[in-house]
Amino acid sequence: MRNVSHLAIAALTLSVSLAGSAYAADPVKVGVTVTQSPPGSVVQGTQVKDGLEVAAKMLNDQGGVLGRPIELVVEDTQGLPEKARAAVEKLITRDKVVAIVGEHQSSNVLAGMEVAHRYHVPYINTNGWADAIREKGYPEVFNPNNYNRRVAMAAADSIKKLGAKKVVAFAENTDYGIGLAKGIAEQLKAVAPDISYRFDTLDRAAKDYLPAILPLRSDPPDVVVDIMLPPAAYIMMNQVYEQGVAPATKTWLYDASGLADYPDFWQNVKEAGKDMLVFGLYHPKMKAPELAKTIGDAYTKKTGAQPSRLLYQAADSLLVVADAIKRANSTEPDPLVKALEATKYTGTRGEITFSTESGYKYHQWLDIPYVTFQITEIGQKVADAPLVEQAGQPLDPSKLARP
Amino acid sequence: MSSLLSVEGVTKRFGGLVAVADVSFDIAPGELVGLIGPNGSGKTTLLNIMSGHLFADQGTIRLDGEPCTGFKPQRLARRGLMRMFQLTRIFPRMNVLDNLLVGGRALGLHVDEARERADALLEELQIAHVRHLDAGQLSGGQMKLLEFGCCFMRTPRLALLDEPFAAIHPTMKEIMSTFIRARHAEGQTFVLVSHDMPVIVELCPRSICMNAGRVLSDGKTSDVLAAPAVIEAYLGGAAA
Amino acid sequence: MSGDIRLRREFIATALLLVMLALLPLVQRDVYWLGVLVVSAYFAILASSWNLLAGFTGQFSLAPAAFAMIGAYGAALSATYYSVPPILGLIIGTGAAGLIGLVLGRIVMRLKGPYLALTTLSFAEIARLVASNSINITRGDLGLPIEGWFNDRVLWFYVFLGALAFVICGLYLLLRSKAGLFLEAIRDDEIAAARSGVRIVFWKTAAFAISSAAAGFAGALYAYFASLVTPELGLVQQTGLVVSMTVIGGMGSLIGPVVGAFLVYVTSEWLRDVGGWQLVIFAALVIVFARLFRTGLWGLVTAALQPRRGKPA
Amino acid sequence: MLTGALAADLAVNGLVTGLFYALMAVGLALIFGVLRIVNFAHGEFYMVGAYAYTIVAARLGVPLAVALPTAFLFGAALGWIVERTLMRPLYANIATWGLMRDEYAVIVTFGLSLLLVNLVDKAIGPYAFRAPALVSASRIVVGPALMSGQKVAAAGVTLVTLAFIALFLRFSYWGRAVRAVSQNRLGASLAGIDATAVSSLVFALAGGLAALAGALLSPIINASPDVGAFPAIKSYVIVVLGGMGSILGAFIASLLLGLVESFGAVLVSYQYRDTFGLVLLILFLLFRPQGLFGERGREV
Repeated sequence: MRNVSHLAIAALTLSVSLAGSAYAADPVKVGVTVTQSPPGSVVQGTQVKDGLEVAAKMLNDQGGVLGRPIELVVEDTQGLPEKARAAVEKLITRDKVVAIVGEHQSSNVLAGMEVAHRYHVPYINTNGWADAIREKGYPEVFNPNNYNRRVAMAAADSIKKLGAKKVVAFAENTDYGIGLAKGIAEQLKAVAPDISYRFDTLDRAAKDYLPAILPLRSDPPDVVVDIMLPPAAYIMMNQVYEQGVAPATKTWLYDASGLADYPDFWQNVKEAGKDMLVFGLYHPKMKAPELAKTIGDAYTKKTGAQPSRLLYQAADSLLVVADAIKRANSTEPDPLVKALEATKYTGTRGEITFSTESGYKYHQWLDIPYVTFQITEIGQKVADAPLVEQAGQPLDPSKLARP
Repeated sequence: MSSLLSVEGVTKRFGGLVAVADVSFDIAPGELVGLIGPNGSGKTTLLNIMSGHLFADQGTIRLDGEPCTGFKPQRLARRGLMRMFQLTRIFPRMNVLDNLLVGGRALGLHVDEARERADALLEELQIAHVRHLDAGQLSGGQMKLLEFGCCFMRTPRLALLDEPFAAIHPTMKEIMSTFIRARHAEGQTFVLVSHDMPVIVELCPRSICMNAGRVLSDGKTSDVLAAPAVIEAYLGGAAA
Repeated sequence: MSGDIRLRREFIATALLLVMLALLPLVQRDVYWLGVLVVSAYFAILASSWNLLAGFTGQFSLAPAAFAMIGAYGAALSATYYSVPPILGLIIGTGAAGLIGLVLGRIVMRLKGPYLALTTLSFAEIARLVASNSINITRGDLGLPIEGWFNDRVLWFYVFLGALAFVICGLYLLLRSKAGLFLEAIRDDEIAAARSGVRIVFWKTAAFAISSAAAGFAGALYAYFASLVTPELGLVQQTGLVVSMTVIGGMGSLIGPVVGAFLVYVTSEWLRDVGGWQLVIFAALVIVFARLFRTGLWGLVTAALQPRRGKPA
Repeated sequence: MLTGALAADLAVNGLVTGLFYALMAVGLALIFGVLRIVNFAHGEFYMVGAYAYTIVAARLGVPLAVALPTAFLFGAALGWIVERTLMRPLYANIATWGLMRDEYAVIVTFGLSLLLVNLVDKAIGPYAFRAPALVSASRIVVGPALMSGQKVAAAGVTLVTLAFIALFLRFSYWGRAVRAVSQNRLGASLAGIDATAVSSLVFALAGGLAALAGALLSPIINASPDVGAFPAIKSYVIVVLGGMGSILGAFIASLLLGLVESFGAVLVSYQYRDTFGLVLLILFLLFRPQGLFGERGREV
């Protein structure tokens, strides 16, 4: 059973005096930690993995970096911090990778970046939203992706625009979930102190959230906020709908986790997804650089699936590393980290730069674009979902469709 | 009073059934008392009460005049009251020697002391040749001898033997009775439960006969066996 | 052969095994494999401590992993909230596990077989659920990170090996004393043991507490090694692994659990690269051994060493 | 904060959950009654059922009406094999064993659980499978409560199955044989009942029921190798509460546990809801080992 064998690698979650830096050998090895099996989100992991492979192929077709091909070494984390931490240790000590990319769960980033920091190996956080990751201030860690504070602001503004009085959030019991739930609380206090807001922490391994949901039946809130990832999020949504809580005429369902563009979204939810408001980091109607189309097409060709935010985040993570290696003309940690800090690279979602301000802004690409859209039909493609908030503009309630 | 163990008005009920009814008797140091009676007459129940495996509903048991009713078996054992069960109880996964050592060490003998004692017993009971076998591998008779020996690792004040001779080879029976005779000569006190009348007659100067939980007769073995009530009981028992 | 001769032989064999292990770093200094050996040692301690209960006292507990987890959290929590030094953390972790073990042992005193197994299993699950759901204190499944003690992997290897040796010696001294005699007697027949004057309550509870403390010690040590403590340490599957190792190595023998632990663990790491069917294989082995060779590998070895005296299998 | 509406909701949902528990627990109780052992691989029967249903229905596209019985048969076959190969020694003379009876039972069933979990993990993979729902309706009104159609359908099947089992045990020859053996194995075999065959039957039945439970819930829980662990633990609790070996006791205890968890999660603590049952188990084993209804005492 996995939980047992994982202990072995968990054993390696310790810094070691020997083998300080991963010294390079043909080809350039880049370590990847993604979720390939439960309880973590396999769907996320697969999207990220595909995205990285697409980007790697593109780079290698263009001759790789420093004339050497890029090789991805992939480790499964099951979405478990202990395994993520172990995986990073294994990648660095055993496979001697020059950088780590791909992690898509905050808790795993927090565990894995510790190791990377100890070995002083660059760590590109592909989809860890928790502000704590930035606040650690590790020079090796870079974040070309979304961060909780930004979602919190967006969510708070939207909730305010929706004119809600009572808001309940369901957050998964992870750094991401709890962090974002608290973040929204702070933002709401700032922008709309009169809104009553509370959040329940749900175990993402559980199958039955009714005990948390049933009490809402008697007095439903105006907005239910989802701060969970699949598959737990789907179960929660279905039960929230099944109990007639949301989406309902009285109650909006606001998704703060970007659920809608998961390929298995409609396999798992039906009516439960209709009329849902989605905080989106990607929407085909967003304007994007040329590279996005190239990568997107390659991805669709490879997987048959539509492009998604994770695809682009994954691709950018690797492209940023490649770009830094080229500029540094080396794969050694120190020059690499320097080069990364100086990044000014137009990836698939815009020009990526990393702030050096401390706090949640540290090594963060501050202005990643986002939108808000509403699912108006069961089985609707994201592309067809109407935008109710353009990137950089406030949410427009007139565009909303009441359930 | 000079009695080693005294049973005073002991009564034990199981639901409706009265297994032991107001039984009283004394056992003086150095006595060898036979406890007889037809099946279901309450002998074993009484023994269980005396050895602390059962608690009496009424009455008291005294050891050296001190009440010890409600004492746990291990506590009575430490007071020198040793019990041999009718259904053999030994430690099957331990070798014969260790089986004996348990008793000795538990009752505070030093290792070497216990060893010597055990060796002596093994010789005397003629099971020295299997000393290193696991007890579980012994024959039924050997097991009985082993349990018998366990009771004498530390000279008990009083040994309660429940059917030691049941269903074993005559030679082993002989070994035990010789042992008992010898110890009795040295002043060791016994209570011996048995259906084997000849052995009782041969070994026990005094006998107590029970029936239906009551003491029918208590006295010189020959007199007890001659008592009409006793004969009646046995015939009745046989008839039933 | 007499019990204590057998025990002495097992002890010498174990000592030799540990010495051989101690020489390993001369040939293998790869951090990865040193890590594997460290975890093997961790499991060897767990298996040995569990063997004291199941193998020698006949108390079939299903909570060893839980006690390791308790030990680990004892260390991690005291380090996080009171920033105690590692040595003290070790003592706290061990003590916590031992104390809880004492209480639980006293409670389940009278339970046997399936009843004991169920009670200890439930206790283990409760402990794990509490650890993973008390998010505000333990950070739940995310795990509680603590400062590693030191980083030198070779040093860690020797620390764990030393800990294992310490536990083995302790067990040896315990078992060769009259305690060993009494525990085995209790295992075989409680009533007969009582008849012989053995203090049942005292010895059974003591065995439970000691075994729990040893497991907690291993867990606390592991906490400082892995520097991340998660409720997964207490998973029932972890107990499953401990049981497997003991059964395969040989229950009721001093060396069996140690052999089992290193064998099962190192091989499974080694097989990892070729498909990772190792756990299937070992689970199957457990059943085969329980069904056919109840004295485990060590039993087979000793049987082979002296064919004329067929030991009970 | 417990309004009438909420109470009704909790009651209905608790009872339904209890029904599912019962499907698992009854089998475990049967096994304990006949063999006096706890099957620590019971959860894996459940897991196997979930996979059997998912694969047969989703992969092979077989109609659900066929897929459900298939799952049952799968579990039954597995149970039968297990009894034949691993449980037989339990009736053999065990005096000379290096391992005693109880230890053997625990180790073997425990090992079996590890084996099955890892076998499936390797052979099929760790991914969670989604099974097709019995009915598509995602919201149905059940008295005061709302429920997903899948849940209602599963509950229906469960009720029918349990009723059938009850009748079987009550009236059929083999049913009576099972009851006879669990009351007194020796006596029963003296009366000419084939105790060994009864043991096989009971294991097959238990395996089938657990597998059916897994199949019925797989659309909700998604089959994965370790999916059995949880329901297994619940059924241990239930079997103890109901009185080890008592079937009726197990059934009532199931409903009870369902209610306790449903109400406890809202009134006492959502976080610790899964510990309630376990605490009950320990308390019962210590203070009322014969359970709510059982007459048999703890083996001391």
